[in-house]
Amino acid sequence: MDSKIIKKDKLLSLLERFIAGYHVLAPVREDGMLVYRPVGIPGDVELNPGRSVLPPKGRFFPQTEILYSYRIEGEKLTLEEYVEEARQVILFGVHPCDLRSFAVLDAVFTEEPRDAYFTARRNNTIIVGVSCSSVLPECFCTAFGISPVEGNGADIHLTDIGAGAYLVEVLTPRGKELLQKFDSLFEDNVAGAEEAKRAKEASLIKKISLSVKVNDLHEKMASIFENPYWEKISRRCLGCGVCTYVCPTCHCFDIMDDGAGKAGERFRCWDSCLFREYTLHTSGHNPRHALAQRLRNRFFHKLSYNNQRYNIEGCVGCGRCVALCPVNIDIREVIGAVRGLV
Amino acid sequence: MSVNESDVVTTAEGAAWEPKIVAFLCNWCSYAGADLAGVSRIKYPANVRIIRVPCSSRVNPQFVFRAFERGADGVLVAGCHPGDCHYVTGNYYTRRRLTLFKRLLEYVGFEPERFIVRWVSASEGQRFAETVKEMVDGLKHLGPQKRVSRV
Amino acid sequence: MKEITEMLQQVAARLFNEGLEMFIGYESGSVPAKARPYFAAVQGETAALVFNPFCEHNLAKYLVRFPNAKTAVVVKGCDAGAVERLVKERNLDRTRITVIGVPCGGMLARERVLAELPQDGKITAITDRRDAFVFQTSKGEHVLEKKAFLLAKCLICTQNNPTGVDLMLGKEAPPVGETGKDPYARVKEISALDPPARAAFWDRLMDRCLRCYACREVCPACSCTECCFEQAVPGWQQGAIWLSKAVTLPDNLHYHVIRAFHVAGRCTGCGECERVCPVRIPLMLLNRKLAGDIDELYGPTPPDVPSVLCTYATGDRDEFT
Amino acid sequence: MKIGYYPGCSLESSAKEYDRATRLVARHLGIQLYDLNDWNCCGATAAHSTDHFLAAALPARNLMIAEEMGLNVTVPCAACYQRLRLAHRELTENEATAREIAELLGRPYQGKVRIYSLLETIAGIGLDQLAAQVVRPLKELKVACYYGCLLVRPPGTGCDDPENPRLMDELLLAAKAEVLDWGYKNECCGASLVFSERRLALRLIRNILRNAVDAGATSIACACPLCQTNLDTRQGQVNKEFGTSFAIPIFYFPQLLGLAMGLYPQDLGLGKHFIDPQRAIKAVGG
Amino acid sequence: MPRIGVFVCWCGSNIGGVLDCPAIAQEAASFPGVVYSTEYKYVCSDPGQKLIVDAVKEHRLERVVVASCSPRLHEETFRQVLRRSGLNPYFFEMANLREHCSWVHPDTTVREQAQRKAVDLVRRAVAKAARLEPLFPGKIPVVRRCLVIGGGIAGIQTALDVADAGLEVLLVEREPTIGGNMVKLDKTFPTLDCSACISTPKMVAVAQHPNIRLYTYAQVEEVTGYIGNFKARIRQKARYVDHSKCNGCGTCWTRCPVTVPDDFNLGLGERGAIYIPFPQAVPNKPVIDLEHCRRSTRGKCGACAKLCPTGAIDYEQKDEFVDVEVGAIIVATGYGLFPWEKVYGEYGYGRFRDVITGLMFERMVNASGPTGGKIQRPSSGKEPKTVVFIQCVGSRDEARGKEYCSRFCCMYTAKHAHQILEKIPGSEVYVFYIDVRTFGKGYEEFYRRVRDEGAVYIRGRVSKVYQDGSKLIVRGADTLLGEQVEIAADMVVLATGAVPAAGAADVARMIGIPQDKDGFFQEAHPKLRPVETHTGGVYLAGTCQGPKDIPDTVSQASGAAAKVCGLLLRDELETNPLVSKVNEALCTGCLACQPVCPYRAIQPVTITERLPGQPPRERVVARVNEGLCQGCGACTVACRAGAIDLKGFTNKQLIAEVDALCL
Repeated sequence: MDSKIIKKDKLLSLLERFIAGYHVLAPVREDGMLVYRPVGIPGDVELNPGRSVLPPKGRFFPQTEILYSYRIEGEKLTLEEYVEEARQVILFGVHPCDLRSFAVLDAVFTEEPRDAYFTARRNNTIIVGVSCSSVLPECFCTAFGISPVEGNGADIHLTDIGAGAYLVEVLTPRGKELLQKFDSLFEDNVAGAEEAKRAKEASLIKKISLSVKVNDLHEKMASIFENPYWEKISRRCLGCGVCTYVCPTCHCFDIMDDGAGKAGERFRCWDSCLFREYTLHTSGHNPRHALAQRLRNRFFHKLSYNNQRYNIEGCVGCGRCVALCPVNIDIREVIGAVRGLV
Repeated sequence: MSVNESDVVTTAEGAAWEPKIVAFLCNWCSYAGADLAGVSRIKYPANVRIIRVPCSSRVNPQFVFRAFERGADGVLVAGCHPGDCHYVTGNYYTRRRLTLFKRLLEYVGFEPERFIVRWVSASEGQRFAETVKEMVDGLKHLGPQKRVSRV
Repeated sequence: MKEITEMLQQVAARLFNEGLEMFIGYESGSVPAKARPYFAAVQGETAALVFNPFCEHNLAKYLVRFPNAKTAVVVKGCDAGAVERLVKERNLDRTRITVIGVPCGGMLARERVLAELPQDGKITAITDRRDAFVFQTSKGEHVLEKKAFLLAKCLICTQNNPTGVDLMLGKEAPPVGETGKDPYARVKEISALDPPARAAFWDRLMDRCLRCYACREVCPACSCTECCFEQAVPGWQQGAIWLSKAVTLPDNLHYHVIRAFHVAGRCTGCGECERVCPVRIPLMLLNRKLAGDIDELYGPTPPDVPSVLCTYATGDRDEFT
Repeated sequence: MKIGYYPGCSLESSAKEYDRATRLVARHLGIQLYDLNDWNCCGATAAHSTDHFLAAALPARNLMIAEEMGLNVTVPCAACYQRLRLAHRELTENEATAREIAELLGRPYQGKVRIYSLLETIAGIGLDQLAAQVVRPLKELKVACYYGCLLVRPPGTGCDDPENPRLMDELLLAAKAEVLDWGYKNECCGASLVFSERRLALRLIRNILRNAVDAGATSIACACPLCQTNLDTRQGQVNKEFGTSFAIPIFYFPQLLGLAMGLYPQDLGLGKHFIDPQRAIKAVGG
Repeated sequence: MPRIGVFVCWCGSNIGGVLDCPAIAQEAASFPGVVYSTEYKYVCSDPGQKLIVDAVKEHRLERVVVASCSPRLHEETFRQVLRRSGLNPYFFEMANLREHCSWVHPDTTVREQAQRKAVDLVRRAVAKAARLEPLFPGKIPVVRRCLVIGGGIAGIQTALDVADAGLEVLLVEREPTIGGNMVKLDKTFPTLDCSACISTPKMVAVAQHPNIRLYTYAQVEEVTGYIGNFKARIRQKARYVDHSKCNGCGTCWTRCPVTVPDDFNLGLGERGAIYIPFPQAVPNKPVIDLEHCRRSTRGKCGACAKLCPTGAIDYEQKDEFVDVEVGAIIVATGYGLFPWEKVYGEYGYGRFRDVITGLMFERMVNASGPTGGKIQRPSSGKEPKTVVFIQCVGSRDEARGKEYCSRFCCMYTAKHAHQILEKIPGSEVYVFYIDVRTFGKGYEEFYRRVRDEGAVYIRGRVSKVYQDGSKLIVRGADTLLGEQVEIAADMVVLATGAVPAAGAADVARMIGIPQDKDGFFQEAHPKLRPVETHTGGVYLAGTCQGPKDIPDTVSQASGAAAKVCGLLLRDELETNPLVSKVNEALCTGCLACQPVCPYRAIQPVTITERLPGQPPRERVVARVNEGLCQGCGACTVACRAGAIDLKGFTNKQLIAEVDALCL
C-alpha cells in the first residue's frame, strides 16, 4: 500500500497524538530491560527498541485473565463474562519476529473454535511494527524466513532509514485509516528510502551469525523421539518456566476457579509444559514425569507439532529463550543436534 | 490514638469503614483469655474474628498472608506467654518465626500495625480486649488494607 | 584459568578410572562469554570441562538428581555451603559424592564484559591477575578490572575459597570482595524508607514477576520434593490451596515473601535466585534481610540444628510483649 | 604492657607515697603507665552524693580521654576506681545519660575503655612473674590485707569477690608475706565520716584495727588513700577514745611489693607514715 | 460437599438478647453445604440435644455446627451428641457467639456490627465443618506396671499406694538405701514425732511388699515410649556385694579398716569403705565404696571378703542393666540443699566449721547420729551456748539465691530452736528472719511456743559472719528496731533453701518433662493438675515438683498413686486423634520437624519409594508416633512442604476458615 516518510521529531508528535486518542502500549526501558507498558509520555518510548524481555503477546493473551465471575443469590446464579469491550489499543514497536508470532497465536486462538477473549483483544488492537536496528547474538529469525525489516502482520511498519527519518509503510486499511488523521506529520516517500531499507536488511542479515535450517525438521523429528539426547540435554535444565514464558508463541494456559462463599471467578493463566504439574493427573499419574520428557515436548512442539497442526512454524527465532535460559539451553544447538541425529 | 473526623473512611455504601481483623488464638491461653473477656463482660470493638488453633506454633505465616490477600485489614496472633506454653515450648518457636516474619512483612512495606503478635494468658481477658482496641485504633488510622487484597 | 581447567579434566579422568559415574562441572556456552553446567558420564566426555569467570552457576543442586550414582561436583566458595546444606537435610548421601573445590577469582558480569570486548573478537584465553582478568581475544589483549566488571555478589564475597571439599584444585585464591563493603547496605536503605515507599519499591518489582519459578528451581535450599506452591487441590476445595496460580501482585508477593521465609536461616547466599530471574528482581534483598535479622537476633545456629527456626532460646528477643 | 594511668587527686597530695610506690613498682614490673592527659577529679564524695548527672559526667570525661588515647586505664584509688566503673556502666547502659553527656562534653563515649584497679593490673602480669621479682621475701611480715568497701562493691562493679576478696592476699603471698585470714577485709573505715560523725568513725576504725591485731597482724596493707589515712592517722585518737594501744603500721600494698622487690624504702615513701613502719620494715630485712 | 446442619443457640437471653438468632440461622442456611439451619433456646439442653439427633436423621446431616458458647465449655458435650446420632464425633464444629460476641458487644450502638460478626463466625464454622474428616481415637493396650523414680518418702508412699491397689511397682533409688531426706531428720514438726520411727516401717513395708520390686543403688538411664507403654532401662550399679548371698550380719562394715567422711551424716561422722548408710537402711545390706576401698586404692586388703561368712563379697561385680516395660511413671526425685557455700560470702563461704546447715543439725541432734544426739560445735566438740539461726539462705533472695520460699525452713528452724533451748540449759537462741511463715496445721501454735520458750526472733538479714577468736560474730540488722545487731555466737545454723535434687535436669531430659525456671518439674496445671505433667502417663510426687513439707509430700504421693491406678486399671487407652500425620510422599526427610516436637513424637524411618522411571529408592521420612503426639502443630509450620498436617486443624481447614472470615 502506501509508504511515507516521517522525521524523528514528528514521530514523537505522532506518538503524542496516539497517546491522546488511544491506549498505547509501547516498549520502555525499566531497570535496564525493555518491557511493553502503557505509556503516557512519548519520550519514554524506545523508538529503536531491541528485544523486549517479554514478548508483546501479553496484549492478546495476558498472563492472568479473568474469564468470568459468578455470584449466587438464593437460587439465582449470575455470571459475568469479561470479554474486552471494543476499545482502541495501539501496540507500538513490534519487531518482525514478534509480528510473526501473532500469526502463530492466531492459528491457535482465532480458528474455530474461536477464543472470544483473545479475538476481542486482537480486534481491538492496531499494531505498529518496527524494523530491527541491531542484531543480538541470539537472533535467528531468518531461519524461519523472517526479514528483520519486513512488517508482515503489522498495520503500520516503521523502518529507521537513517538521518533522522523513518520509512512508514501502511500495510492494512486499518493502518491507513489511523494515519489519515495525522496526515500533516508525514512527508512523501523520497527516492532511496526503499534502497536504504534493503541495505539495512542486508547488513542485519549478515550479522545473524548462526543460520539453521528448519523447514524440513518437523518431518524428521518423529524418528528421534526416543533418542537419549533428550535425557542428556535435560540434565542441566532447571525445569523452570522461563523459556515458555518469554516465548512469543507459547500459548498454554490453565483454568482455575477462585471462589469463597457465594461468589468467585474463573480465570486462566499461562502454564508451562516444563512444570511437573502441567501433565499431572488427578490420580497422581504423570505421563511426563521426567524432566527429559517435558523438555523434549517443548522442542517437539516448537519444531514439529506446531507445524503439523497449524502449518506454521512454532518458533520465530526471536532468541529470547536462548538469552534468558539460566543454563544456556540453546534451541539453535538443539536444531543442529537434531539434524545430526536423524 | 484517636481518629480525626477527617480520617474516617467510608465504604461505598456510605457507612463508616470498619477494619476487619483476623485473630489466631491458641486454645489454652489466648482463646481462653478471650473467653474470659466474655465471661467478665469486658467490651471491645466487634472488628475481630477469631480462629482457634491448638497452639500459636500452629500458625503458619502463610495463613497470615492469606488473610491479607482475602482482605483482612489486620491480623493478630496470640499465644501463651513464653515459658507458659501448654505444649511446653511451642510459643518459643512462634516467637522466632513470627519475629522474623513480622520484620519481613514490614520490610516489604506492610505497616507495623497490620500484623500484631501478643502474649495473652487465660487470665488476661482485659489484655485481650485492650489488644483488640489498640489494633482497631491503629488500623482505623491507617485505613483499609488494599495492597495485597484480592477482593 | 587454563591451569584449573586442565586440572579439572585430569581429576575427572582419574575419578572415572576409580569408578565415578557422573561428573558435574562446566563447559563453554553457545554464545560468547558464557559457561553452562556440564555433565560428563563417561571418561571420554571430560575434555569439554572448563573453568572460567563465567562459571557462575551453583551446581550443587544437580547432585540431588543422581541419588544412586557416584558423583563428583565442582564447587566455588559460594557453592560449597549448598552441598553442606543439602547433605544436612538428607537430600544427599555425602559418601557417594566427591566435592571438588576450585579457587574463585570472582565471576564477571557478562553484559558488561561483552560491551567492553570488541564485537567480533573471539576470546582465546583468560588469565586471573588478582585485580583484573586479562582477556586474550583475536583482536588483542583486554584488561578488565575486577572492581568494574565483577558481579555485585562477588564484590561482597567473603568466601571465595570453598570449605569442606574432598579435593581442592590450584592455589588458594586471594580475597575478591572489597573490604569494608557492608553486605546489608541496600537492605538498610530500604528499611529506612517509610512503609508506603517501601511498599512502592517492592510492588514495582513484584508486579513483574512471571512466576516462572526459576528462582525456586535453582535454589539449593528449595529442596522440597514438591513445593507447597505446586500442590494442586482438585474439585470444590480448589480455593483451599496455599497460593493461587494467578499471577497478580498479591500472589507474587506472597510467593516471594514465603519463599524467603522458607529458606530463612537455610539460604547459603549463593545468589542463584537473583541470577536466574529473567525480569531482574533483586531477590537477594529479601534473603539478605532475613540473614541480617537472624544474625542480629539469634547469632549463629548450632551445627546440629536443622535451621534457626528449629530451635530457640528462652532468652530470645521478645518484640511481642 | 601499656596502660593508661589515672592517679586521682589524693595521689597528688595526701597519698603521694602511694603514687610514688605505684610508679616504681610498675616500672619494675614492666608495666608502662601513661598518665591520662589533662585528667580531672572523678567526683568522688562531693559530686556523687549531690548530683547524679555530674557524678557520671566528671569521670566520663576521663574515660573519653582514655578512649581517645586508645588505652585502658588503671586506677590506684578505690574511690576513683568505683566512680569510673560506675560511670562506664551508666554511659553504656543508659542511652539518655550517654547522649546528654556526649552533648555536654562535645564527644561521645564508645565504651571501649576497660577500667582496672591497680590490684588487677599488677596481678595481670602473673603471680609467677611477680614472685620471680621477689628478692626480699616478706617472710616475717604478718599482714592483714584490707580492701575497704569501695574496691569490691557494688557486686558486679568491684574488682573482686565483694565478700571475700583475694587479690591483694594473692599478691602479697607471691611476695612471700604471711597473709592472715581475718574478718574485716571489706568493712568500712568510716571514710569522711571522721569529720562529721567522729565517734562512729573511730569505732569503725577501732574494730578494724582490733580484728587485725587479734588475728595476729603486725601490719595492714591497703589499696585506698582514704582507708590508709583513716587507719594510720587516727590510731592515736582511737587509743585515746577507747583506751587501746594500737601501733600497727598501715602500708599501701605497692609499698610492700616494692620492698619485696628490693626497692629502697625511702623511694617507696615509707617515711611518710604516722605509725612508724620501721620495725616492720626491719623485720623483713629492708 | 457434605451435608451440613447449623444449630444457632439463644442461650436464653445470653445470646438471644443481643443477637438476632433467627436471622443468623436464616443466613447460615445459604452457606455452601448447609442443608438445614435452625435456632433454639438452649441447644445444650436435653431437648436441644434431641433436636440435633433428630435433625441428623431427618436431613441426613453429615456435619454439625452449633453456634453457641465457647468450645472450651461444650465441645465435648456435642461430640457425644454426634456419637449418639451415629456420626463421627469429630464431624462437629462450634461457633462461639456468646463469649466472643454477645457478651462483649452488648451495646445497641454496635448491634449491627455484632450481628455481622456473628454471621462471620458461623460462616467460619461451616467452612471448617465442610472440610472435617472422620477421626478415630486409637486404642493402645496398657502395661499394668508403674515405675517410681526416687525412694524418698514421696516415692515410698506412692509405691505402697499403687502396689496396694494390686499393680506392680518398680521403685528405683540411686542411693544404697531408700528413705531419702526424711529418714535423716530427727523429729518432725510440729508434733515432734521421731522421723525415723515413722518412716522406717514404711521402708520395710516397701521391701516386703509382694508387688514392689526395689532397685537401690540404681538409676534409670533411658526412657522411651509413651503413656501406657513406656520402656525404661535401669542401671544397677555394682555394689561389689552379692545381695542374694549377703545376710546383713554386719561383720564386714564393723571391721573395715578404712574411715571416710559419712555422706549420710553430711560429713559429721565417719563410715567404712564397705558400709550401710545407717543402721535401719533398707535393704540392710552393704555396698563397697570402691573409690576408698583399700583393696582398690592400695591393691591389698580384702578384709571384708575374708570375714564374710557367706562369701558375698565380689570385687569383680559389674554394673548391670535391666530393661523394663511400664505403663506409667511417677517421678519423685526430691530435693537437695541450696549450695550456700558457693554464694554466701558473708557467711564465710563454708570456711567456718561452726556454721552448719539445718540438715547437719538434724543429724547432730539425732540420737542415732554421729554425736549420739549431743549438740556440739563441730570445731571443738563443745556444747554451744549461743546459737544463731539464719533463715532464707538461698530462698527468697532474687539477687543471689532463689526467688521462691522453700516453705519448710521456718518450721524446722523453730523446731531446732526448741531443741536447743530444751537440751542446753541456759542457752540463747537468736533467729534472723524475713517473715515467719507457718501455714500448716498446728504450725503457728508451735512457733509461738518456741518464742515463749525464749527464742529471740530478729527480723532482718545477716550481713556478715566472721570468726573472732573462738566466737562467730554475727552482724545483722534488726529492721523492726532499725538497729545493727551483733551477736557473738558459738554456732550458726543456716536454713538453707531447697533446690531440685542433683541430676533433676537429666531426669527431665530423659523423660521429656519440662522444668520450671528453678529446675523443679513443671506440673500440668498449678491449681487443677498438680500431680500430672504435660507428658501423658508421667506424674509427679513430692519436692521434685516444688518445696513442700512431709504431709504435703505424702498427700501428693497418694494423689499421684490414685492417678496411676486410674490409668493402669483400664484395659486399653484411647489416644487423642487430633495428632499430626506425615504425608510421606511429600516429606523430604529434612527432619526440620523433629527438634520442634516437645514430645519427641517424630522419628525418622526409612521407606522404599518407587517413582516412575526410577529404580526403587530407600529414603528417610519423618513419622509421627501418635501415642506421643499431643497435637500442638508446631511441626506443621516447620514443614515447608506442608507434608505434616494436624488432624482436626488441617491446613485446608484453617485456610478455609480464613477465607470464610474475610468474606
